[in-house]
Amino acid sequence: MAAHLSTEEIQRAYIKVFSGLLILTVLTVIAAKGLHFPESWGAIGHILHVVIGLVIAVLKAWMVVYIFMHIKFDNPYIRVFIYIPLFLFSVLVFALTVLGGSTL
Amino acid sequence: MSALTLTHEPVTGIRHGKLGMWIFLASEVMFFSGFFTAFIILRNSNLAAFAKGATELSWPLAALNTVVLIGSSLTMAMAILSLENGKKQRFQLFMFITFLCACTFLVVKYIEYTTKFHHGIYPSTSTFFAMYFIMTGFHGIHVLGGMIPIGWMLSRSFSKKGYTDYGRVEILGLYWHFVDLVWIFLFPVLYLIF
Amino acid sequence: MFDFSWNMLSYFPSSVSTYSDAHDSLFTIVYYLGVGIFLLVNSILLYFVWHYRHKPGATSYHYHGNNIVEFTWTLLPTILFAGLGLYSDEMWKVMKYPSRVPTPDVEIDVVGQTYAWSARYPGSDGILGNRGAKYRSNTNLFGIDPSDPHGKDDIVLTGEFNLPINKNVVVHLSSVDVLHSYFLPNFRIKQDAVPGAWIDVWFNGTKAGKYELACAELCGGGHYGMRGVVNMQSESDFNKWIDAKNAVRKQVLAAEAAQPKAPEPAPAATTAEDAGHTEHH
Amino acid sequence: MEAAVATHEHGADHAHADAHTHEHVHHTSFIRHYIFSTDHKTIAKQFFGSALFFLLVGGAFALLIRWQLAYPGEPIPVIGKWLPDSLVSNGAIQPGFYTQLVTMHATIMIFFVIIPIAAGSFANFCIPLMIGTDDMAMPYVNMISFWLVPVAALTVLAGFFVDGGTAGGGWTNYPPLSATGTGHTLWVVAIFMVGFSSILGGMNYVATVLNKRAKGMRMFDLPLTVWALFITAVLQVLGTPVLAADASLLFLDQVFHSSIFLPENLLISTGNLHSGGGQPILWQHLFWFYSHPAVYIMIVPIMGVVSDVLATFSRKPIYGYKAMVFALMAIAFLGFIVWGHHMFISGMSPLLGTTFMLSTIVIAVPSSIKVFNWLGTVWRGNIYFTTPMLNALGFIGTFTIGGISGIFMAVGPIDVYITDTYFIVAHIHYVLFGGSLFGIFAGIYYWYPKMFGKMYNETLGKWHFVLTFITFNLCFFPMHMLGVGGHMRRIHDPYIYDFLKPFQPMNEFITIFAILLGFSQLLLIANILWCLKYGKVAPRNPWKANTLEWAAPAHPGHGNFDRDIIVYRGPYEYSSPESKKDYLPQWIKPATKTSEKEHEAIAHEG
Ligand code: HEA
Ligand code: HEA
Ligand code: CUA
Ligand SMILES: [Cu+2]
Repeated sequence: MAAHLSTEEIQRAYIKVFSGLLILTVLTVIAAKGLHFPESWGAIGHILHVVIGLVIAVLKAWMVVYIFMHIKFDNPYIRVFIYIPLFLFSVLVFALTVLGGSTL
Repeated sequence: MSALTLTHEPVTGIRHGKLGMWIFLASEVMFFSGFFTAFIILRNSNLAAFAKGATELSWPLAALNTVVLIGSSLTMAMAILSLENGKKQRFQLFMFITFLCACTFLVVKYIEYTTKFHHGIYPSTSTFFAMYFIMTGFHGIHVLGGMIPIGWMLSRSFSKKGYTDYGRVEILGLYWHFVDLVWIFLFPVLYLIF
Repeated sequence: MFDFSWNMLSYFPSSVSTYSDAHDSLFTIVYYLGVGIFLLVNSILLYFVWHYRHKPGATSYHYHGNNIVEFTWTLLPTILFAGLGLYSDEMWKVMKYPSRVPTPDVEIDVVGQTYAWSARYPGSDGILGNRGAKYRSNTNLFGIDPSDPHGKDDIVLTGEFNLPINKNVVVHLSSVDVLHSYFLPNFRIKQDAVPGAWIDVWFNGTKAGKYELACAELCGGGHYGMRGVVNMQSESDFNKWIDAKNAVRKQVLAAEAAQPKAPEPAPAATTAEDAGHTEHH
Repeated sequence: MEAAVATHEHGADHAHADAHTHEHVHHTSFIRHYIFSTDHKTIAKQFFGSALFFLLVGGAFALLIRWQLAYPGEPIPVIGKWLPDSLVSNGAIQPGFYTQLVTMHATIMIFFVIIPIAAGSFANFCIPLMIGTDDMAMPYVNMISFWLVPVAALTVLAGFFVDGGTAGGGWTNYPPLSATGTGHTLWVVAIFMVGFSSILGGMNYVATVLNKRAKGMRMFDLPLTVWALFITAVLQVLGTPVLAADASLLFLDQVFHSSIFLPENLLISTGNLHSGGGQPILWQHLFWFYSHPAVYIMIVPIMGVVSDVLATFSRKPIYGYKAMVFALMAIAFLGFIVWGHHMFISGMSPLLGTTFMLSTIVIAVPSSIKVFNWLGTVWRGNIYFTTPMLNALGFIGTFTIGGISGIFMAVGPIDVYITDTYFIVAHIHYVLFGGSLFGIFAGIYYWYPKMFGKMYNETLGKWHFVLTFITFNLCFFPMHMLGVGGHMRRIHDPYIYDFLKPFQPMNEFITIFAILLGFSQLLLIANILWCLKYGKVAPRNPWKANTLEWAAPAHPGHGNFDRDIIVYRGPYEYSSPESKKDYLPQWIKPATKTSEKEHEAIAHEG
């Protein structure tokens, strides 16, 4: 695969992703454990924590999929196997949280 | 009659096994989607219990495991690359590290679980722990499931014939990265966010 | 062999609430729509099948279809169905949206327990006492908060309940164990009783009489037998009935007060009615 | 389990390398050939055989149910006195046993009959043959997919022998009721296994259709059966894992006393073991997120089969082929966003109710498109009334009834009244028996010659259809009336309710025809078994059909084809002016002298 890239280039990409993943892991831990929002922010502080945690996770996941799993180099066709389940997952979550509210 | 050409190149250009693995991974995403949905719903109705549960987990252990899995993903990717380039020893080395990482992950998981049990924490303790045990449990089963072919390929590569089936290793790699990916979400969701 | 009618509408149990009338007319619309479509589609099918049956020497028409036709028979049902959906949504809203629940004239709690229905009336103070799952026990199905004075005079009944007609009755529905479903066929009302949740059901009865209450959600072997009766009475009859119940309840409370207090605070609603209901199953 | 996938499927790539020459002699053992075979046709037959067997078992349970409803409290004839006292009292069905029968009836019919035969047998048999290839993309995965089914069936039926009996919560098994009891645990485990089997099957079908089409075959050259099976496979792959997750969560509640579906302080036996905080309705959401698509898993393949049968025996191209494909896709897509119509009375948010009501009503549109296009297909045809054709026509009639009763239920306010009554039971059987099973009969007769190399008996087949069609309607149509009358489902003895007492004679009527319906199925079994041995030897293309399976030898062996397959046209060129015959198969070269000759030759080949 990825015939247009030399082995060295791919290796460099791998190492970059690996370091990126490590850095993001450290960041997410710092954000969760070290970052305190003022009490007065109330629920917003809590929501920010959730958002930061998830955004970092999505970033990391994207790096894994894009480089390690070769989505970047491979047949673009393969992307549907990622998009469709993600879409269905969001339908489920949207229905049960936004529309469902507290009663489901 | 001469040989038939019913078996030709895959129409999509993606080998059957690899295509199959991607379809399987789509299915796996839905499987974990079920758990994540349940997690979100239960969390929204029991914020307090979930916050309390998360503080009782050991995030340093989980962070360690995150690093271990990320590392194993790298070594797996490198192993595939090495095999593609015919570098047998590098392949063996990287596969071995991957295997080792998987073992480490499971040992850490084992320590985590047993400490929980010692503190009297079981799935019945709260919905948070129910979700914790089932999500990490299924993830652990996936790790274990991945170790079997990793170990098998590794041992085969030491045999006389060696192991050269690049295609299979690539498929295994996809699976392995997916296992890593699930953990990337489990880590913040279970241990960090509350 | 038995009374049979092709007209499905003739099988409805008698209609005794404001809803059941609305329900039956909506059903009638869908029914005639459905029957019409069925007859249309199937008579066309039968005609084609018979008319174009194989005859010696016959050939068929090589034709792949027509996009304008496809478009038409996609659009027409879409309009029809979207119309039906939007039209019925109004009734759905009236039935289900909490914002559309009318101000109650009578308010009761109902819980299902394998395999019986129990109801709680507000008592002489007209207020239902607070309740919480943590107070729930076999002798206090509703989980009445023992520290709430409003709960003391509440009346708990099992199996048969009286309610007034021409009043907005709001039922707060729940269950203490598994799912049940509160089904009043004559009222066209059905709502699952979900443990851990209190769900509002409301209706306005129009005819006095005794109507059967059924459980419509499988709740175990005895599910079939989880029967109750709702006795719809005129307002004055109902008031007489509830006054009598309140009087009995007052006596019981007075007798309890006269006795020395038990050492630990027992659940308040351990009443004659409650005891009566435990032996029911 | 994933390990199995990872290691086996690539092996599959090589497995076919040695299979593509026909002269290649196979020294496979009996076990490899008939039991753990990886040949798609053998696996199809295995699915077929086990599904027929379970049809009898599930049908026998149905007859017990019917007996109880018609004659409550009376001993079951013949077998009543042999059953243990835990199930019967004085030979009459006990309430707990009744709910177990209902549960097992539906579980078997859905998970061990319809899904295995539609998405197992037909998919396995038709996909490789109809796309002109030698086998599935991943034959080993395919084999595992079959063998999980009997194991799962044994697991769930083992429930009858454990303490407390087998699962008794209906096939939907809503917690908290299903959160206790060994029987429920076995049910959950079995569901997980059939689910896994379904996923593995689906993976294979998707990969095969995408990757292994014959030369020249574009996606829009696929017969509708293959399209339908492909779309079904997508549903299997994406829907089933959610059920698996749901089942795992319930398993945790049952075995590890967690409380994912259990709220605080319930007055049930596990009350003191769990902590509370769970959501009973969550189970229903996840369950129906799978199980609504699952009902389409059971009907979509059938829609494909019926399309092919109609085109073949009307000697006419499918009317609106592309519209049919897009309608299938729309059904599959919408199928994922309507699950809540099973939950109108569950207490879910009313806003969700509105959403589900609208989306459900809209899902009737693609179904309407299909029905209209079928009408368009028979219009100006040249119709031959063979047994498959009769069953396909019967399908259209009964499916419209079932579909239209679906519209009643899709309207939320109406569903509030008719849900959990016999109206639903009528709907279920009109779509599943009247729909799926009639379509399956059509498919069985249609492909019988290719599957077994023999012709079925046409007279017997027609008798089977006529008897089944009549008794089916007399059995299930009155159930609509029961439902409108308020007759609840899943009740052991309706007659303790005053308002249901008058329905006893109708229930008796239904039961009589249920028994007749059941015994009519023996004609099918007899036909299949008898003709296996004594049937006429089938020609290569008995129906003079266009699709690729008919290019294969009459009873294809390993590797399927004895000629190279190149596809020149769509699957429905019947009565084309291009050809002198009224059909023009996909594999025949565009009109030349030799291709005419080949066409001629195949038509008469034995
Ligand atoms: C093969 C299986 C199958 C199929 C295809 C369907 C198809 C449909 N089903 Fe059904 N359904 C089940 C199997 C199936 N169902 C089962 C097993 C249950 C019960 C589960 C349980 O609780 O145990 C159930 C329950 C069920 C419910 C829940 C009832 C309840 O429990 O309260 C609802 C509610 O909306 C519903 C709706 C529909 C609709 C709208 C369709 C539509 O897809 C139908 C579309 C078809 C048509 C509309 C007919 C054809 C079209 C025409 C003739 C054209 C002209 C028509 C018009 C212009 C109207 N179904
Ligand atoms: C494809 C699916 C399918 C099929 C084919 C059937 C077929 C039949 N079903 Fe079933 N049914 C369901 C799916 C199906 N059902 C589902 C999903 C439910 C809901 C369950 C729930 O509520 O959870 C249900 C529920 C259900 C009920 C409601 C029970 C209740 O709610 O209390 C009833 C009652 O009459 C019933 C009857 C029948 C009958 C008479 C048949 C007949 O067609 C059967 C005909 C018989 C045979 C085809 C077999 C032939 C057998 C013999 C000849 C006997 C001799 C053989 C031996 C002894 C081995 N079914
Ligand atoms: Cu209570 Cu059924
Ligand atoms: Cu549905």
